Amino acid sequence: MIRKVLVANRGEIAVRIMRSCREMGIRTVAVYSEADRASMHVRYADQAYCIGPAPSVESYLNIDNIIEAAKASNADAIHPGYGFLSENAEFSDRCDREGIIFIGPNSHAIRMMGDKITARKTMMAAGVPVVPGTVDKIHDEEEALKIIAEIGVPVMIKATAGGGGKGMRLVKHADDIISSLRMAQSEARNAFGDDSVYIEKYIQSPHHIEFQILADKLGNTIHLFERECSVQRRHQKVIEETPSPLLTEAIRNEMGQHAVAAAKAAGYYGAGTIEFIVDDNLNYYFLEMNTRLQVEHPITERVVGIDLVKEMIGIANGDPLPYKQGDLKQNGHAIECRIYAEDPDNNFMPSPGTIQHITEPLGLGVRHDGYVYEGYTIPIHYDPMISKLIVWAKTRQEAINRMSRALHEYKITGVKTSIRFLARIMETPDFVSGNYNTHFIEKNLDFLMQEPECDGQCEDIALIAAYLDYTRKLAKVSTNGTTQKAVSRWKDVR
Amino acid sequence: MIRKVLVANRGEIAVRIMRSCREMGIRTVAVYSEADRASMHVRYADQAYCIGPAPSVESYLNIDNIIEAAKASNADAIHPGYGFLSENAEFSDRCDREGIIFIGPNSHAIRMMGDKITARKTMMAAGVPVVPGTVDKIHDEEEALKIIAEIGVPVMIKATAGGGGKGMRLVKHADDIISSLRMAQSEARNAFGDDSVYIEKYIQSPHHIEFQILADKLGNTIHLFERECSVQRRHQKVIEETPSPLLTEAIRNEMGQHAVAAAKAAGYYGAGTIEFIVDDNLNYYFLEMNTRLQVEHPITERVVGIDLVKEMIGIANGDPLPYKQGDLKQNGHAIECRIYAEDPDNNFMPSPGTIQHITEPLGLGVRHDGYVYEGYTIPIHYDPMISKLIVWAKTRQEAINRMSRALHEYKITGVKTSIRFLARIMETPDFVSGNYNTHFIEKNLDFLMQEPECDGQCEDIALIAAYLDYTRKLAKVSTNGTTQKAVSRWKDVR
Amino acid sequence: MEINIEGRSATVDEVSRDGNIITMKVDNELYEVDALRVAEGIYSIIYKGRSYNIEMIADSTARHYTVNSWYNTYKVEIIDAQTRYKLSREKGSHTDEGKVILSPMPGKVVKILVAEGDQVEAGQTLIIISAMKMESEFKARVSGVIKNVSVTEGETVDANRELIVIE
Amino acid sequence: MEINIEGRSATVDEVSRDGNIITMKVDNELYEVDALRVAEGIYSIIYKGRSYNIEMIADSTARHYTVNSWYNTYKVEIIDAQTRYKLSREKGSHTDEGKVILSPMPGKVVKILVAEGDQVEAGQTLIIISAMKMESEFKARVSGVIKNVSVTEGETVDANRELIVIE
Repeated sequence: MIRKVLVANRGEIAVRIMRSCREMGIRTVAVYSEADRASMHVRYADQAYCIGPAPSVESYLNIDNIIEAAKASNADAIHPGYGFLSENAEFSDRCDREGIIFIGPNSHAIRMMGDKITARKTMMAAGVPVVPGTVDKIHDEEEALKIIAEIGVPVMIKATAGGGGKGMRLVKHADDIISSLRMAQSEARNAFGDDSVYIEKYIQSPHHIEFQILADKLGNTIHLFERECSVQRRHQKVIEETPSPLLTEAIRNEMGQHAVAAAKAAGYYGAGTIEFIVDDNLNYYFLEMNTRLQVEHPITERVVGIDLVKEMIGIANGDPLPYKQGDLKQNGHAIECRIYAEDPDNNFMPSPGTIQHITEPLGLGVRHDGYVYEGYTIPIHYDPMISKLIVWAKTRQEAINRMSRALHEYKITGVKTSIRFLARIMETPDFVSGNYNTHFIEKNLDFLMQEPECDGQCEDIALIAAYLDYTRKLAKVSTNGTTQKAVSRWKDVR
Repeated sequence: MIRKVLVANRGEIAVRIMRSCREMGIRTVAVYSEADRASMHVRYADQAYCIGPAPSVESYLNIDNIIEAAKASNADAIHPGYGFLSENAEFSDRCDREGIIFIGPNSHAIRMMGDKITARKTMMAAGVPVVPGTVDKIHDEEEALKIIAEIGVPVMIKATAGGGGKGMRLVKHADDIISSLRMAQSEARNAFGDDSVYIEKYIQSPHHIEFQILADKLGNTIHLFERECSVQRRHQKVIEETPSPLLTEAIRNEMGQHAVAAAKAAGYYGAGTIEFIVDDNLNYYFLEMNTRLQVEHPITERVVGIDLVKEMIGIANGDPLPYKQGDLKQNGHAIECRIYAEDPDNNFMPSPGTIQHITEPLGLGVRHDGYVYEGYTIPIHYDPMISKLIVWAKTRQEAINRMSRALHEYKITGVKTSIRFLARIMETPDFVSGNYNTHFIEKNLDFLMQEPECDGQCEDIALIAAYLDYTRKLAKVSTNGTTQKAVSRWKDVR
Repeated sequence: MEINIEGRSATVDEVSRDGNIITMKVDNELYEVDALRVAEGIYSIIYKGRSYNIEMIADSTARHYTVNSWYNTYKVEIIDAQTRYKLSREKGSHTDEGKVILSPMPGKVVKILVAEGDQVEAGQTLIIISAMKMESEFKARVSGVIKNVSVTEGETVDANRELIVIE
Repeated sequence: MEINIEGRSATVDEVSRDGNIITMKVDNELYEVDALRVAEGIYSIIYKGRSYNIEMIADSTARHYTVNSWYNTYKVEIIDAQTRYKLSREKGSHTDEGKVILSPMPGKVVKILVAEGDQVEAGQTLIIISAMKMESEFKARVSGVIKNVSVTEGETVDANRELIVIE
């Protein structure tokens, strides 16, 4: 029976996990790096231990120090959150050896799913569709022709030693197979000194859709439907929603059953995610399994009405899942936006700094999972995510309108954020119509970066505000008395 | 078609209404008194008009000034919120005459339900149960005996001219009728110079349970289930929840049907509430109808999944209700706590002042509807409600745990609030078991006011914090240099 | 410094300070705490691995606090030298004997029921103040003669404003 | 005061001020606005019944802002006399000619690829800064010789810190 949980993480996810612990009457232990003394998770916890200097490798990835804090605080379980040690099999093993419950899967499942080839083979054996193609290198042109005849064009020929697009060839017509193969091999030989290549089905208009699963230690596994995660920038998710506007009910059920089969094949328990790549014709293929809680888990919580962290703790306790597949349904629509400290106008450069002011969006259908507060300095050492804004509404269109409203309410000064960029996505026709894939941002970049139209008056009001703020700043720093007195006498509300 | 709404209100409800307008693409107009220039609703709106000095009668109750602002801003509708002019028939009429849509019922329904005797007679005609007894004075002892024989003891004999408990007698046994009647009459004559009395069934262990209804202009009326509002202090609601822990499914359906009948009998359209008084045996009686949006409407929104303000605007537009009774169900459990600027340790004395710091509760299942911000001064002129905290969970017990968690997260400095008092209610056995009525606070006052147990260490930490804050304050105000320098050099995080 | 907490009187002194690490002595107990002020009135204190997020709500006077931690609430009163001096001066005058009626909150004077020179009895209502739609009656705690009425009807008053003095 | 907004250069002057009521002249247009600073960087401005809740996000320098209203976002740059003077001084030195590499954000120096005295070509990567798990390469905008390397590998730098100077 878990009575005290050490959360081996920081930021919003550490606070989010502690919230569920509090509701369960479970005491919480924070660990923090020297850069995080003032961070919210330290303030939120019942106990707090410093585990090393700012760099993650010396603190949040330092297994010895974390185990030491768990022992000092008498924590009987550790929740790893996401990132850091959450998919580290060695850490899971170490917890086992130390007699501390790891709130997550066993190390065997982590290892199996962490290795791309093992994962693929396990899935094939379980009847879960994988991206058609070879995993090992192909041996000759005959084999290539045969494989491509089986899986059909278009395909990608990729260098086994590959990376950076070198030794990679897209084959659209069967006629081009041999020439493309030779060019890929030649390029691979030149680039890597190894002409091994393999062949993979090329997915046009790919959608990234994942299924949330929960499995207990008694062999019960359920899925909690999908999350559509195709709005990405440089392979980083930006916006997620559920239900996916792409899936039909039939495909949803089919994929859900495959997701359950995938988890069972891995001997999995805990919360996990099966990622699929889906094309416009609703062909879907297993991509990988994430053996942890995902950043975007709240949209599933909102639509299915289940607290995933509480379920993870229940599973770690050895309890049977309190729900059967038939008990679950998707109710309404949820969208999540990830708010980053970054500057969209300057190539999304990170923008660490001190939060001067924050107005958080509130009201009906809005959930805001954050950790920063006024006066808090966002450290340079960790992820730039400030918070996650989650909205729910009865329909997808209402959810989009609500997200727009919430993003406009959300005001942070002191650091630059992606808030306005996200608000623009909510107005993008391809997003509004639900007609998008992982190329969405790239395809709509002009629209996303375009400055909105504006009349002269509101521009002039902005100029006036700039004048007022700047003269106020000058008056504050002025020590030589040359600044006009009127400014400093100006009555502030606060 | 409503395109611009003037919100004739202030505080959290004005902001809440504007949120839904924003989501519908409707422009908003704020009106504000001179004391409210810095208030959030003014900042939130697209337009803002000052309508007079601080006292409500000169501003928020000033019909002429509000109509003038509506005309100046070209608003085509007015939402009155709750309180102020929301149940003012004259205001509804005036809007009609001026060609402005009043987002609420017509004046006829407001008048009919505003008069206690007319409302009672209308309900009796519609077959809705009312508290048994007489409305008019009784004429002689024979009549009294006959009436009490019909409705059964216990009854209350009340002075028609009454008030303050004078001329009021509780009759528990039939034997006492005549003596009690005479004493009540004598007391009434002495106190008011009028010995008229009437007789009403005395409800032991009364529960205050209300039903939300929605009715369109085309004659469709539905109910959105009940709200349990029995946690009251001096007839002011403190906490509301839905579903009520008292009702059975059968009684719920029956009361819902009566609520719909009540609204139909009043020729009602818009959002409204039918209040019932319910005894421990689940006998229920119509109490009154509130012809407006209620403070506690969010718990219904959360459990039924419907935005009531949007529905009110749709109804005002003349649209048919998009839901039928059969479409609605109660999903999970919601609780609302009203956060007041008041001092529970000092007889709940109001505590206006300036907000120094606010940490709002966030996370899964939490909705927070407020309007104050750091640096905002809560005026002395209006209601002391700071915000409403609404939580949802799958079960009542989880909702209570979540509310406890959220209340503990909620930190306001600068003014005193009822937050800790509310947190204590969440721990009160009678509340946790759902076994309470309108006497709850009175009955549990000792428990509610009791100081929690504490070890010496956490007391000492509180002493240390007090020392640090006080010496810091001294250092700040010190101008004669006698305060030790170490204090001012102490490094703050912000 | 002397500080009262829920009826207990404690001596609280600072022994040493190094950045956020502060050593304090509370009565005879030594505490080495890691203390940060994270916002106005909000302190994060870590002591022996326990994390306290403390919220200080100033009362009507600077030396009275309501102190909230996650699990507890305390009433705290600072009794420092300066305060003790002020207290003794106040004792010398009339405050603690109930002869001065102060407004416990900001509000508006609705009605004044007495005039200078009136004889009043303990328990008699002297003045009505309204704030946030609630009217509060203030009664004489002692019998005497009204020496001074410091406010007028309709006036807006701050917290701790002197309203009426009884002699 | 001269202020640039989205490429437009405007003259903004204060005509008069009475409490929150401020009369401003923007180019040739007069505006009587009701302006309040409600929080750090947040202004509430009411003009002719329109309510603007304006959010000012300071850029890396004090005179650059991102200004957000409900419906719009602007880039704003202040060009006051003081700034103009500073600008002219900076012009006289090297900043605007791309010879000084400044850190656009706080971060950590991961790698320095050049040393003092090295000949570098425009476009050549000079230094790599990491912040928030993202590494950014900074390239020479002009060709020249490295005059100064102001930081060392592993060092933490603030925004606008001089990193490398090219001559």
